[in-house]
Amino acid sequence: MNKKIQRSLAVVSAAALVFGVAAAQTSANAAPKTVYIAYQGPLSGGEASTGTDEQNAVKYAIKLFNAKNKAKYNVKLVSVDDQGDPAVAGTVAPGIGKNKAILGVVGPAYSGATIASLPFYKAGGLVMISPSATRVSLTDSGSPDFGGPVFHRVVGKDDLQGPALAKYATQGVSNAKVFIFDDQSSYAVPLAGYVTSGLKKVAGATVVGTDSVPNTTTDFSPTIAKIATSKADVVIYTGYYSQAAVFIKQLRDSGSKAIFAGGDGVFNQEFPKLAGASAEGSRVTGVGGLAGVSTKLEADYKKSMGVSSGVYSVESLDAANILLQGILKGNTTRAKMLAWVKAYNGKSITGNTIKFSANGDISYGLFAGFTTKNGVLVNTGIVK
Amino acid sequence: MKIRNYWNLRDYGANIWENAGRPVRVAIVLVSIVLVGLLPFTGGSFLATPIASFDAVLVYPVGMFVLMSLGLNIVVGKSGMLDLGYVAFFAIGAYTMAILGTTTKLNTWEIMPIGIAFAMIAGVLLGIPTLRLRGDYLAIVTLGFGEIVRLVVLNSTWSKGPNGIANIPMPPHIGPLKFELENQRVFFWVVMAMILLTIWMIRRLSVRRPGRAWEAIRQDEDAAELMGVPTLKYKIWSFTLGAAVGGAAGVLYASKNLYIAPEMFTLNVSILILACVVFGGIGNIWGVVIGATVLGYLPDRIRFISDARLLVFGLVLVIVMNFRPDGLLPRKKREKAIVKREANA
Amino acid sequence: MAKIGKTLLKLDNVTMKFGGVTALNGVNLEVKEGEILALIGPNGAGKTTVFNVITGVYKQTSGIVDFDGTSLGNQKRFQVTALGVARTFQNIRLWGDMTALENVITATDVHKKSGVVGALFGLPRARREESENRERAMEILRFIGIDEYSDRLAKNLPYGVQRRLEIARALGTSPKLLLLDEPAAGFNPAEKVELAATIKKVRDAGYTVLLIEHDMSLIMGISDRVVVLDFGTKIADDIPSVVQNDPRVIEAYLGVPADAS
Amino acid sequence: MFAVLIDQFWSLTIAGIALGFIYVLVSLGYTMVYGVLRMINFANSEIFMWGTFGTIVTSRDIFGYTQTSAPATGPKLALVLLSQLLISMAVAGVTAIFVEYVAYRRLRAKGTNRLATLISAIGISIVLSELMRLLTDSRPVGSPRVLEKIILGEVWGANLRLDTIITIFAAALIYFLLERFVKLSRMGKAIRAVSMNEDAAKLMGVNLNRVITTTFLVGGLATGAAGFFYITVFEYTKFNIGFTMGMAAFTAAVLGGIGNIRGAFYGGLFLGLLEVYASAVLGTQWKAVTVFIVLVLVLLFKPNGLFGEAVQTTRA
Repeated sequence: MNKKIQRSLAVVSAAALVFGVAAAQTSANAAPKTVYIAYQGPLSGGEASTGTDEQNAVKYAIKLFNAKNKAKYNVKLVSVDDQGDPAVAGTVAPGIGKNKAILGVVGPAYSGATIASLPFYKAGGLVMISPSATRVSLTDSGSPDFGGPVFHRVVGKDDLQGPALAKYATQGVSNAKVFIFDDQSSYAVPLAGYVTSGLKKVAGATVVGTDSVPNTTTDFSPTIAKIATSKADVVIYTGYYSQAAVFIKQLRDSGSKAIFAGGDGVFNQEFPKLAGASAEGSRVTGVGGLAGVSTKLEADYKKSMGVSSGVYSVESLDAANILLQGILKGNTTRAKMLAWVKAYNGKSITGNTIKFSANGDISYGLFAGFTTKNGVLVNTGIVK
Repeated sequence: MKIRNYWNLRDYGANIWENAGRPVRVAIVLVSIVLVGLLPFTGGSFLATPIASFDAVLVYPVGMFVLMSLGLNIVVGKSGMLDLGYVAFFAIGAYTMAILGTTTKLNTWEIMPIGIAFAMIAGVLLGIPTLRLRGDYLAIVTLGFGEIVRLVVLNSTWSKGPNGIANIPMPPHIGPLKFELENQRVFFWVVMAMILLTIWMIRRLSVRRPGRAWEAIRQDEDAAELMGVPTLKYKIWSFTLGAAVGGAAGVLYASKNLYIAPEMFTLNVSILILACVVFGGIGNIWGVVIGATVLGYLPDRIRFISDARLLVFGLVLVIVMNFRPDGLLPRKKREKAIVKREANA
Repeated sequence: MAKIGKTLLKLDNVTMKFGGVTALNGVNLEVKEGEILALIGPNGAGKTTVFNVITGVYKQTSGIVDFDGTSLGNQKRFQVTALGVARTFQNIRLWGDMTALENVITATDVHKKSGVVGALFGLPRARREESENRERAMEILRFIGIDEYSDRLAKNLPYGVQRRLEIARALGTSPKLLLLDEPAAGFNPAEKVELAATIKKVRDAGYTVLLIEHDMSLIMGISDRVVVLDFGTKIADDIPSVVQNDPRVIEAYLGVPADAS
Repeated sequence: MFAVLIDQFWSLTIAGIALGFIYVLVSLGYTMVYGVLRMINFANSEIFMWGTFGTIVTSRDIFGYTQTSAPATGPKLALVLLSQLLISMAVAGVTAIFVEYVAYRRLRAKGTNRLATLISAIGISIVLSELMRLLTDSRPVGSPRVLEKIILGEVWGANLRLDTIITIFAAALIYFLLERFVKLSRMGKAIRAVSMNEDAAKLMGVNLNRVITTTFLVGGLATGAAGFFYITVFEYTKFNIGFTMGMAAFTAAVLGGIGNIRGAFYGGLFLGLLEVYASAVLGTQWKAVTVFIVLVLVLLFKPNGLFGEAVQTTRA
């Protein structure tokens, strides 16, 4: 195979990974050094928008890094599309786990896909930093889903968020009557459970009703009927923003004035956009987006990537940066990279200090409360 | 039509086969098995799949699809019943493995017969009330069954609901062959063995009473019943055998993927498997094998057009069906071979 | 001529209604062992309905169908066949993608005991039955005179052979009573003569035949007895020569009273 | 368990009927094609999805409505709604004809097996949905509010909302017009003739291709209208909404007796009500299970659906 073909294949890094890696190794003497990190998440299929948003943030981080360290390193991104589906993850993960050229993974985006990928990454000693897999069991060393030592996340897990959401949703409501429902997904059902247990610690709050609604639902009238019967004054939904937008419109159109609250699945500026005026006053817990961190950064992002930042962009940037800093420090083997991440002590772009616990959880994991005002989710500060 | 014969692989293959003596046939079979068995070692060639590792792709989707398509082919191809809920049996097998594998000391091979039995029982239970229905009505009822199985698993606590079940044990080694995470070639060989077993089963049944009964049912169910074929009984058998293969595939899959969740068992799987059957050539074992191989392999091979992958998949389905409606390798037409043989004699 | 024996099939006051339409109205019919009974009547008289009631395709609205001491009222269709009633179809309904031989073998399976398990594991009984069936089916094809077509797909056979294969397939179930639904439809005179010989041969081999046919000369040549249906009612039941001259029969066929002309 | 049902009975019923009418219109897309071809138009769900986008594009891009703009009033409201309806129907109609041309025509001319056609239709529905996914970047699309959802009044404790009322009456009207069309027009009669006996219809000089194209068109128009009502009520769409709707509408068609226009009507309404009642009583997670169990029971006792023609399955 001649050099030219090698190079052109390497450019299409995702497509020609196998050959590309060969090329990188044969031309090792040539500076700058090419290294690979991967992003894993849904890049096609029904959940693709989440993955695309996250991957864009990772790409942005790499772009900045490559521009800055042109002389030393050329970091390439391997896009690993698992469609957010554990079945697909089980097919792609063995290849990634085996491919020693990949030093670390940002992702997987979803907890189910993470669990399916774990055995292969554990076997390959491949470090993972997920921007959005929040399932508690992933960092619970007693659980079969436990991801240690390779799994890390820069996002707060569900059992931190659940109580925060419970608190924030019921703020200023005395003797709150709460209706909780989820979208049957592996994200929403456990979160609903942690919200329920979190509510026990909120004085006077009671759960007056629950429902579990398939995530393809658009007609929420039965749920709304239940809410009306239960006379709830707070409604908490633990699913995702698109469903939440459909629901909140129908809830308001039915004449209900109950407070609506959601978790980080709902935390997305698309939510007020989709729901319009009905979203006003909705309470959402999450961790601030890129624009919330710095408008300048957001503007640069948009200029560089051509699109606005989306969901989990801060987390994805942080995760990518941890790996990139590791590369800069010369941790160009998997073992070194894993050790680097485990010992990492640095700053998030939000200014918080990132450190991982022994089980891979982020040190802070604080959730901010957001309220929709004039069509935008506005940060009202950390929920305490 | 005449031109087609030159590149008609089926007739070409059938010719060699028909004219071969027993030793040659045995040799052909053995050589083919060995060649296919060597596939996991060709990962470095043009066959390689980007991102996903080749040996993993050979196990799932390719091998599993072939196995399940052969199972579904008993139902759809042999006896002509449109089953859109085949994934249910796959799910039952997988959950049997997952639950027993994580809660008892039984290993994969010990759970295999249990998983198959559960799938078969489900097949009978579903078959008795519904197989009186025909055509599209049967299609929608089976489709509903597939969804019900998924939803029950999703909404129940014994199955850990949407969280799924992790840490499913891998199969224990078979003699010197060890199952490894990093290299899945032993899984591939096991799938291959299961495929061969299924093919053996289908071929054996096809030329005997059950095969004739299914064939009669497929072509004219009323005539079959009036000629004394107990149609309901044979339809249930067909359904149950298909279920058994699906259940077996499910057990092995759970033991290979190590983690299963309800979201893996959606209607899409049923439709994809059905597409494999029809795409390759409904009713013809080799057609089904080729169809499932192509449709299982293609999406992973063409990852470079990453985002438009499914779009291309859809287009391929439309185009192939339009130009080869009986599939890539249609049901064999024995008469042709017979007439040819007579002409030669 | 074969000996006429006891009553094999008895329809007692059988009525069949579809919605508001009465297809059969209190039909009484007896078929005796060893005879060739022809069932005739104008189009829409209910002839095929009689076949469908006997074979269990329709459940009669009222009345009793008794076959060889068993009431056919609650039998499934394949059980009726197993009891010894087999039929052919007015519009040929062979299994086109099977060979002629396989068509007949499938029919011979009805009296065999082995099933899926036996076939799968090659149990001795299954193997024995397979070879027995094959021989028996080949024998029947020879008997009907179409054995040279045994390996051809049914759908590719000449029309006449298909009709004969239908008879062969029905014989495959070893019936006591053979129901033939217009077996000569579409035949030329020479073929009809041949068919008449075949039907006689079938009867002489010990089968009882109930026959629907339009061709009078064929019927007159081979039937022992003729039953005439008109608008679902039996209007005549006698030997051919008597029926032929029955004024009601002539009226039914010509549509006008015999003495009106 | 039944508290919600008793407490909110009329709210649920009104919502169920509105949903039911949307099902009725989509079911028509299935049932008409089935009547003529005896085949499931597997791509009908995606035709519906394209219709919903037609509706949104009209208000958003042609009339320039945004999420924050005020709802329309007066004649402008009528104009926008009507254009939305017509464009949605047009988009769906054209898509349906496209589906017929690409996925069905050639295979039908060859007279091949039904399964090949089914797979071809599955293929085209993958293409349609993936195309839309690529166009919309997999993101959900919200509809600007054109029709203000005024509460007109209250009946037995249930709110009568403008959009629900419009949906019920307009959908009923469209259903009625379609039924008249099939009953009375020349083309409609030809469609019915073909659905009863294709060969006989051919002998009578019916242009089969034209009849089939028209059937797809009419089914597509009904489905497109459903897309409009869907957007008016739910104001939301995504490239993958077709699947759920398609499943429901197809179930409705089978419940009512597929191939039979009146069956689609009763089946759709029955399903709409069944879904809301079941969700209210058992919890929404058991909705689909309930629907399928009811479907199986209905088919067991009435194999041709609740209102299916009493065709003998056996014609020996």
